[in-house]
Parts: sequence; C-alpha cells; structure tokens
Amino acid sequence: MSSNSQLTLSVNGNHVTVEVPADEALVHTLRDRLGLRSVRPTCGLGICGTCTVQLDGVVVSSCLLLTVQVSGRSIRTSEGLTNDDGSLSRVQQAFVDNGAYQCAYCIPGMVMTVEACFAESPNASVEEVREYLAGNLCRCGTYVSILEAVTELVKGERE
Amino acid sequence: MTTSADTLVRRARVLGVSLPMPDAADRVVGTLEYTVDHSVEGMVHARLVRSPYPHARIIDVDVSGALAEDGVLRVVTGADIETAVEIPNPFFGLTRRDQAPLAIGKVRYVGDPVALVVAETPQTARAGAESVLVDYDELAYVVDPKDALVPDAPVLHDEWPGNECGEWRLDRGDVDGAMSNATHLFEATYTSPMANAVPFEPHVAIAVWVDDFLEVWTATQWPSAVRGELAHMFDIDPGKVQVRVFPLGGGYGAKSQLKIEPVVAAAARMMGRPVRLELDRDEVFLTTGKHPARMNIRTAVDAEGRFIAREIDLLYNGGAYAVVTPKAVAQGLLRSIGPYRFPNIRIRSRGVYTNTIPSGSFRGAMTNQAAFAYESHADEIAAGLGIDPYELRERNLLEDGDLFASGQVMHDIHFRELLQDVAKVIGWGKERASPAGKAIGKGLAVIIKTTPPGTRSEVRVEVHADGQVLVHTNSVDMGQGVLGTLAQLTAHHLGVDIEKVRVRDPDSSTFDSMTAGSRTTFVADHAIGEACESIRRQAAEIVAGRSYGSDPGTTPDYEEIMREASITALIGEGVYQSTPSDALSNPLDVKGEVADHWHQGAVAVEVAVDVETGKVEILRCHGAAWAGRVVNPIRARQQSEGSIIFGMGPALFEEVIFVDGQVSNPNLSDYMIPSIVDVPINLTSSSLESPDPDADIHGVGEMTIPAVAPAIANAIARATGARVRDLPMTAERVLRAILGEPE
Amino acid sequence: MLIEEAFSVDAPRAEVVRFLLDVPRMGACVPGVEDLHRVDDARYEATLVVRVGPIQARFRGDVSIDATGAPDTIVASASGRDSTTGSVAQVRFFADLVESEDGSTEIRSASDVTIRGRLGQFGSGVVASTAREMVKTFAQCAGQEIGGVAPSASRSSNTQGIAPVVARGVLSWLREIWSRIFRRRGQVRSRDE
Amino acid sequence: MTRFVEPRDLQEACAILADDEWGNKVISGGTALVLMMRQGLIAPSTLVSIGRIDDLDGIRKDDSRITIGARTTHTAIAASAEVQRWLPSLADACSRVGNVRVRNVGTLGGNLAEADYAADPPTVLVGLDALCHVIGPHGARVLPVADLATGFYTTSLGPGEIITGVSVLIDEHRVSVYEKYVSRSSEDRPCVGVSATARYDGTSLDQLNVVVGAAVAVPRRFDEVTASALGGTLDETARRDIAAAIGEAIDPIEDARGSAWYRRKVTAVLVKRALERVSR
Repeated sequence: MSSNSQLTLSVNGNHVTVEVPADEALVHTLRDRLGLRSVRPTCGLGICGTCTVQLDGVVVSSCLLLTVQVSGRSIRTSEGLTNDDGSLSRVQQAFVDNGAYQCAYCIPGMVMTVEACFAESPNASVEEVREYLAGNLCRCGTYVSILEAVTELVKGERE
Repeated sequence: MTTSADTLVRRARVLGVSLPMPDAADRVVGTLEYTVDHSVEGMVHARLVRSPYPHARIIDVDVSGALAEDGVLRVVTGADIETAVEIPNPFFGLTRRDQAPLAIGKVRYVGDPVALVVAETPQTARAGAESVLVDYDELAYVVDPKDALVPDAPVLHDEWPGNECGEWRLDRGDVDGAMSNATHLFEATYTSPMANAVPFEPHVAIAVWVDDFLEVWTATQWPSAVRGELAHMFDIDPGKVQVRVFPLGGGYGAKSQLKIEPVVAAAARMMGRPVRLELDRDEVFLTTGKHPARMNIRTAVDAEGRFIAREIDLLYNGGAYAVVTPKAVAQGLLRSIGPYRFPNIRIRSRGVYTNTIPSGSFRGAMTNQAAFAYESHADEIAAGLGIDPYELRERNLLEDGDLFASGQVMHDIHFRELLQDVAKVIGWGKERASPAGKAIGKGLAVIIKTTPPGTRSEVRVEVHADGQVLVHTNSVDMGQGVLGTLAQLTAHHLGVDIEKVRVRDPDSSTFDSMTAGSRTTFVADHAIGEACESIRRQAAEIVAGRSYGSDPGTTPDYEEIMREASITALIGEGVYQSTPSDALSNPLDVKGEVADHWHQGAVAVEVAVDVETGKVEILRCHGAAWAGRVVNPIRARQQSEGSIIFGMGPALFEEVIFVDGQVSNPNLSDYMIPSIVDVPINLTSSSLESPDPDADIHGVGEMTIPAVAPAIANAIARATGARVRDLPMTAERVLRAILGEPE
Repeated sequence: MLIEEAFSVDAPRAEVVRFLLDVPRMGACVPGVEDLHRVDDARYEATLVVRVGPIQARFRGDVSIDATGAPDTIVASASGRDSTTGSVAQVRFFADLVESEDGSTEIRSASDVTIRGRLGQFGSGVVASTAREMVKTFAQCAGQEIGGVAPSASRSSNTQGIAPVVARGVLSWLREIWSRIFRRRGQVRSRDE
Repeated sequence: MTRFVEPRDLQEACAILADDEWGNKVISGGTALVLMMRQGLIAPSTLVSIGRIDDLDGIRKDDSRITIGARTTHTAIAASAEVQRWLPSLADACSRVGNVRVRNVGTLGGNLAEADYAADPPTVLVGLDALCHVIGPHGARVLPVADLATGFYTTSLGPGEIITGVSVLIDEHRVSVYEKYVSRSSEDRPCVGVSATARYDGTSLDQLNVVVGAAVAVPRRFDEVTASALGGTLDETARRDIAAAIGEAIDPIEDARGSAWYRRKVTAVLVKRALERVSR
C-alpha cells in the first residue's frame, strides 16, 4: 500500500491529473487509468519494449518508471503519434504498407522507437535504426518486415 | 449480372495477393482490442497462490489472513472445488482428466495452483495471495524423465503407475536382421530441453455466468476444446457455453488446450460474479512449455549411403499433468521418422510424468525435437561415409508413391524441390574462407510433419441482402492474419469483392478442433469452399435454369437474386472432416493412414563460429515451405521467416532451467529471446507453389522452425568439426565441443 | 545447491559434538540468526536475516537437530519463510566428524540449500554465492568457537547441468537420508508479525 | 506505505536516508530500484528522489579531470564529446548498457550504487582509477570507484550517503578499451567484461591496468599479473601470458550466462583481445 499523490502529466498533448500511489509504474497509470491500450506490460523488466513511450521526446520503458517520478512531464504514446485528422504518421503508415505486424503486440513500441531514432538522427541508416531497435523484441519474428519498413523510411528521408 | 470476364479478373486478384489485414491500422497504432484489454461490468479480480514445492501433500490452507485483507472477497481452494455442488466434475484434461483447477490433495510441480484469491482490485488480490498460508508435507520428487521410469521413483498420479504418460510403437520390416548385416552402423542421442513460447499477451480470461449460461472471454487457440471441457466440468450442455476470443497477442502453442479457464469459470460459478484472471510473466513460464525430449537413433546404412534400417527410442517429458502428452507422443513417433525411406524401422515413443511444468503445444510441436535429432544424424552419417550431406539426402528422400514408415502411400511430396531451393540460395558447395579466429560453414535440414487425421472444422457463410458477406468460424487470429486469409478464400469461392467479406472473431457458434498445427488454411479452404458452393447452388435454384456451381466463369449477382426472391440472406454451411483413421487404434502397432497430408519444409544457414568463445553468428539463412497455393504472400512469408526467427532462440540459447525442481529463469532477463540484431539481415524464404490451380493449400506456420536447429548444428559441425547434440547450442556448449571438454 | 565445507578444529570429537548440539551456541555462528529459542529437545525457532544488497529477507522458521548418528555424524535441518520476498529457504546440514590421532577433529560438512520463491529466481548465481559465503563464515566461526583452525576446503555446486556427477550423487544420497530422518510436516508454516 | 519525497538539497536527502537505512532508498533514474520493487524483492518505506537537486547533472572538464554528475544518464555520457575525446572506453561502455530506453533513464550514479555485478561502466571506471564523490550526514568524501562495491549489490556507502559524481584524471598518454561479451542474445547482460588501460613512455609500457567485471562479484584488477609487463612492449608473448594468468587467477560466478569453467576461458580471450587493442 502506498500513500497517493495527485499529479499532472501531459499525455499526448493533453494535461491530465491523476491520483496514484507512489509505487505505481507509469505503464499502469497510462493503461489502467488513462485507457491507453498501446502501452503494454510484457516483461516488466525494461527488456521487451512493449511499454515504450516517449518522455520529453526520448524513449523510455514505462514499466521501469514510477508515475510520481514524471510529474509535470510530457508523455507521448503510440496513440498520440497519429495526425490530428486521424491519419497515420509516416512511420505508422510505413509499417502498415510493409505488412510490418503480425500479432502486433510489440508494434506500437517498435513504432515509438523508430520515431525517436529518426527524431534524434534524421539521417540514420537502416543499420543504425536496427541497432536502435535491439531492445524492442518481437516474438512473432516480424523483424524482416520491420526492416523493410525502415528501409522505405530511410530511402524516403534521403529523397 | 456480372459478366464472366469481370469475375475472372476479380478472382485472379483475390488469391495470391498481399492484402493487408483488415485491422492493420489498429494493430500498428495499438488500438486493437486483445483479451487483456477487455473488461466486463461488475468483474472482480483473481490471483493464484502457487506451490513452492515440486511434490507435496497439502495439509491445510489457512485463508484467514487473506480474508482479513480489505477488499478480498473470497479464497477458493482445491478442497472447495472438490466439494462444490456446482462443479460435478472437478477434473479436466483433453486426453486424461488428471488436472483440477486448483490442486486437490497434493501439488505436483513448483507453480501448481493451490488457491485463488478473488478481490475487488488486482492489487488487493495480490496482497491477499501473499497472505494465504499453506501447510505442506513434502514428498520425494522427480524432474528427469529417466529417473521417473525407475521402479521406485516417486509416483505423481496413483491412477498412472510408473508415471506412464503414453507409449506408442511402430515396427516395420526386419530391423534386427538389417542391422546385423549392415555395412555401416551409426548411433547417437540428441536432447532438447523445455522452452517457453513467450506469447507477449499473457494468459488472461474472464468468466461470466448468467443462470446456467457461461460466457468465457479467453486468450485461447482452442475455443472449442475450452467449451467442451467446461461443459463437462459443470455438467451443462455445450450449447450453454460460449467462448469468445479476441485476436491473440501471440500464441505459438502456449494458448492451446485449457489453461486458466477452468479455475476462472469455477470461481465465477461459486461467487456468482464475473471473475478475471491475468497471469504475470513468471506465471506464463509456469503454465506450459515445449516437451523436453531425448531421442536415441541407430541407423544401418549400405555402402552407397542408403538407409537400410533405423531404430528410434524417444522419451518425452510430459510434466506434472497429461494435457496432450499421451496423444502427442504418438505424433512424436510419426514426426521422428523424417523425410526418408526406411525399408526397416522400429520406433518406441514414450511420455512420462515428472514434477515439472506440464508440457503442451509449442510452435513445431513434437517435430522440432525429432528433426534436430534426425537431421543432425543425417549429417553425422554423411560425414562418417564421406558423402556430401546434400547428396546423402538426395539418395534417401521420400518421393511421390513411396511408402511412409507407417505403410501409407505418399502423395504431393516435394522434398527435392525444397532441398534444391534452399541449397541454391545458400550457395551450397561454395565454401567461403574463414577470417582469423572464425570458422565459417553451411548447413542444411529438411523436415516433414504429419497432419493428424480426424479433425473437423465448420464454417457458416452468410450473404446478406445488402451484399455484405459474414463468415463465422472458430479460427483464432494470433498474428497469422487468419481472418484476412479466410476472407480472401471466401471472396474467391463466392466470387465477390474482398471488401464485402468480414470474418467474425470466434464465438463458439461453429466448431473448429483448434487453431494449431498449421492446419487452418488447409481445412478452411475446404470448408469455405463447401459453404460457398452451397450458396451458389441456392442462388441457382432461385434463378431456375441457370447454373451457379463452382465454375468460376459464372458468378451470380447475389443482391439481385435476393431482391427478386424477397429473401434477406443466403446461408451456406461447410464442414471439413478429415477421414478418421485407425492407424492409432493400437498404440503398440502404429500403422496405416497417419496423415491427411504432409507438411514439408527446409532450411539452409551459413554460420560463423568464434572458435575462442564458441559464439555462433548466423550470417545467412533461407527457408522454404511447400505451400501448394499461396493465399496471401506476405502472410506466408512472415510465417516462414517468423518461424525461423522463433526457432533460433531454442536452437541457440533458450532453455527453461530447473534448479531443485523450480524454474530459475522465469523472466525475460534470464530467459532470452532473439532480438532484431540476433537475426541475420540476409534472411529470406520461399513458399513453393504447384502449377495446378486446384492444388491443396498447405499451411505454412511451422514448416521452417523444425529445420532451424539442425541446420545450425550441421553448419557448426561443418565449420568447426564439432558436433553439438544437445539444445540449446550455447556458446559454452559449442566451445566445449570444439575443445573436447565434456560438461 | 550443495555446499561442501571441510575444516579441522583443534579439539576432540566429543567437544565438537557438544558444540553442534548446543543450538544457541552453534546458532550464534550462523551469520544473520536472530531470536533463536527452544521449542523442545530437538526443535528450535529462529529468524535468519539474509541481505543481498538492498534486498533483506527475514526467514522465520525452525531448526531441528538429529543426533542419533553422533559422534560420527550430526544432521540438522532448518526451514523458514520470508514474507517480503515470498520465499522459502531450506537448509539441510550434514556433518561427518573424523577424529585424528593428534586429537584434532575434521568436520566434513555438506549443506543442501534450497531457496524457493522470488528470491530463488533472483540471479541463481548470486544467491548461490551468498549461501556459500554464509557457510564459510559459519565454518570460520565454529572453528574459532571450538578453538581450532581455519577451514581447509570448500566447494559448492548447483544441482543442474554444471554440477559434477559426483556432487549430484552426494546430493541424492543426502536427500535420501533426510527424507528418512525428517519425514515431517509443516515446512513453510510460519506466522508473520 | 511507500512515500515519495523530493528534497531540494543533498543535506536533506542524506538526513532522510539516514533515518532508516533499510527502509529508505535513493531513487534517481529508478531503472534498477523500480525493477526490484516490481519483482517483489524490496518494499521501500520512503523513496528519496534526487531529481530536483541541483548540480548532480552533466559533464564538466577542467585542466586535469573530467567530472560526471551522478544523475547523468548513460546516453548523455556516451554522446558527450568530452567523454568520447578523453575517455573513449567509458563512452563505449555506456553506449552498450542495456538498451536505448534504459540508457536514456539509468544514471551513472545509480549504476554504481546498485553495484550489480553484471554491469559495464564500473569495469572501465576501476581501470581508469576513477574517483567516486560521496556526500553523507557527516560531510563529503572521495573514494576510489574500486573501493565502492564490496559484494553482490553491496557497497561501502555508509548510512545516509549518496553518490554525487565520478571524476577521472585526463591523460593524453593513456589508451583504454572495453571488451564486452554476451553469451546469449544481443540483449543479454555481460557474461564477462574486460577493460584494459595502458600508458606508454615512448614504446615502453609505463602502466597497465586490466579489470575483469561481470564474471565476479565486484570488478577485479590484476596489478599483480600485469606488473611483470611494465617496461616491456606488451608483445604477443606478454599479452598471452597475462591473459592466461588472469584466466587462471579469477574465481568466476556460475549462472545461466555461463559456468565458471566457461567464464575463465572467455575472460582469458577477452583479456587477450583487449590487450591487443592497447598494444603499440
């Protein structure tokens, strides 16, 4: 049991106020309190990447962060990557176009990571994005299609 | 009316096209609903209390501490279930009803559920579970199947003396005679440990009772099995049990059979409230795993490298409960033979109970373990005789018209094409020079998998007045995109636009044996074809004089026909029932028709071995599957390539490790799965097709996985001269083999 | 996990036996033992505090001694439960006492340590090393208490693949002995505060 | 009841920590602490965040030393031009910790305070003779990083003490490398990590530190082995002898990443490879 703290977060551009116990991980606040399904606890150890979110623009494991640690900060989840008109982001669209999903439980985390990699280095090579994705695991083994989506994005960036 | 030319164009478009899954955007964004996302009004949350002991008598379960926790509603124990009037049959199981929702009397493995704490919130249920005190009387336990077979070994189930969990034999020809006259004899033993399928979405289920009706939302691959067993458990008509399944966040066999559904349904029944249970990651590890296996092979070979006789002894570890083991070891027998001709062959395949996690289905089940053995063995024979491994396989591969070891005449056999395909892509015969400190080598493997006869699948296709087509099946989408694939098949058979077809998530309104064993596409094609043909016939009867049979040249305008006849829907039902066979009627004499058709696959790899550390890097990999016809190329490719990637883990480093009878690595830090950088960039696959437009569609979900480990083992051996016969082929094992240092 | 530790003490065997059967005195040599008190002649209750970095487990349970083999052998068993980490620890201790002509006694001990539950799943290597350290500390302390020499050799092994065959043999033999001596119930029952 | 507090200065943080040595824990990035909480291994009564305390962040260089604040993330260290220029082996080790998400959040101070044996940066820092800056209820002190970890997950930090930073002497004549070996997936933690740090006077070896980490409870230096090579040229024979001697001398842990036998073998190989990279 923990004493609850009331705090404010920016989630996908919206300010939200939540009351959470000190030992609640961010993944549970996002998923269970705010209904953001794309954020999924799988390993609980920061290894698999299915709970990946962007914290002030950098990717983090929301299972290894307490919500109280990120009070006042800005969080983006996969749901928040889509454009205002509801259309998919460039990276999301490349995943759809290349069939880069199977059961897709890991895919929102993959997309978050690819977005962050390009934000950090817009001219990243396919090999660099691949290294960056090393901590996002996919049990269906969709890696080949994911790299095809990444290749398309890298080409598009250069054109 | 649609012209025949239009129809032909449309039909050409719908099959063999890489259509996206209908819910692709939701999958990528993360808005797709899985079972884990689902909630039901008024539901309460459950948490299991599990045994810390591998084998112990339950003396007492003290639930007072848990009930004292604020918010804990009820604690259910095995004893409660045993005596509950609402649960007339507390034991379940698809082969032997030897398992209770919560252990009754004794626990049989570390992790065996002992009690279920139900509370208002998951957190409270967790706290309550920590407060349940169980008094145990420890019993002697057994982990190794060989130890479980000795005369005074601890017995897990009194009803099954000697820990027997299935034994099957096959004996054809004169093995002893052939062996005694053989020019060359080879013998070796190969082992595979338990591995976990690691579906990312954990096991999760919600049970809701309304009077005598049970609705279960569960992440299962086998909704029909869940329905049947739950109906038996509560002694109600199966029609009163509805099993609802969302797309799965991964299955790979781990969500086959029954897992947590019985305990959730029992608790919901006893409490009169909807109950939800979601497992933690470590509990997923404790729930099921790949059968550990030990396979000994003796082979007699003539001077030309032809296999004259083979003797196989297979021992599978079934774990604490039978689940599917007694039947699975029969498939284990059939899948141990490999794609080769054996004039004389004798096989014994046994399953045994031990105090470990109950073994169950796993992607490539009962084929992975055997293929690692027989394909490694093939290369060992080739090396012993100084014959090229490709050539040795060529001389022994089964062909159309050959007799399988069971005596069945084989058709639709394509091993040579598969072998040629992978050898060509990998550049077989062209060896690369190894850089300093590395040894580079290539390896091949070819596999066969039986598809069990006697399975059944039902579909119902409805064409509505507005032209929309609704397909009811009990096939589960677990990432293979089956709903899209079945829509493509329906559009093809009906001759309508794919956009009009929607395949519903499973809801028990139709029966399907399982979504497993790479059987769905094959059987659904037959069942959907039949349903669509029935609709075409109905249309033809309405518009008398016309023929709308299966001729693709004539597709009716269903909307117009229904409008003219003033009917709201055309409904067609189709069943695929494969011919039952008596091949398995006598466990000690397996013979006859053992497969509906034959799954066939091959893999070739090139590896670089660091000779100082034993670390294996896969440089190049190509897999090939016999597809017959491809419905959706990207999905087929992802099955073959995903299967290869999935197979790399258990080949190189995945192993569920037992220390003192307990799993020491039930998490993704200590149990690692392959990452994107563990996979070669150069990973490709072929789905080989028949020129015949009516050729059988073969499933491709598991055609490459069994060949991965032996292909790697063979490449390591060709690179270094060192043979590893135990999985996983960890860097340490490879180094020990190179240095000749036993474990 | 089997931990073997052999050490010599500069005292006759009878004195070593006296030490080992004097549970409060012997228990004082086990690092982390608190609240040791007697239940009956053969049974004591105690708390064992084990610390691995920030993790602190308090195993509450009991200790039983079997002296029927004395003075050749002493067998003891302890088990306890920790509520913080939801873990159960069991130690089965077996000591073979060999008196030398010079009046010293060699104690050949084998401890079969099993940690079940969350702590057992936390880095098996770390837990094994911690247990090995504890046995070594005990041996040193016991040596000093009885008035003797430092330990001569120690070895630990897991019961999984890496264990030498001989150690596995010892382990199954030991477990058989225990199953005969300690056929009793209530291994993990211990009320928490 | 877990409490979360965010003191504004170090004195206050130290005082809260000293209140309850076992119950109160410092939280920085939290990657290790939250993980242990979630695994049900610890249940702290108070989490003392150092997130709002000034001057714990960032990398500073003066004439003789580079100082890295305790709250600096692995990502920031790996990306720092100063660290890449002057301490390339540390940049390399930090760039290979866990995955990108862990590096973005996990801090150097947290890494050292956790004293996880399967870590990368400590092995390099010990080889670089790095100093650890600590503050506690009784004031500040400095100790070698080599003296910080005392066992598995255990440090010599006293009650209420907090790591504030790490500093390393700049030395243009020093060459330092890190060899990391993972035995399973790319995402595994190290089975063995070896750092080698050499300093030359012309072609003659002036100083040599070899440190082995991840295979043992705390990073271990082998000055007694490497001493024999000083004054020489670190030729192939010298490298081979040192590698073999360290492989013999080490007493490795056994776990799922490898047996003691295997870790000995790999340690010798990694030492050899590290020495090749620092030889002239």
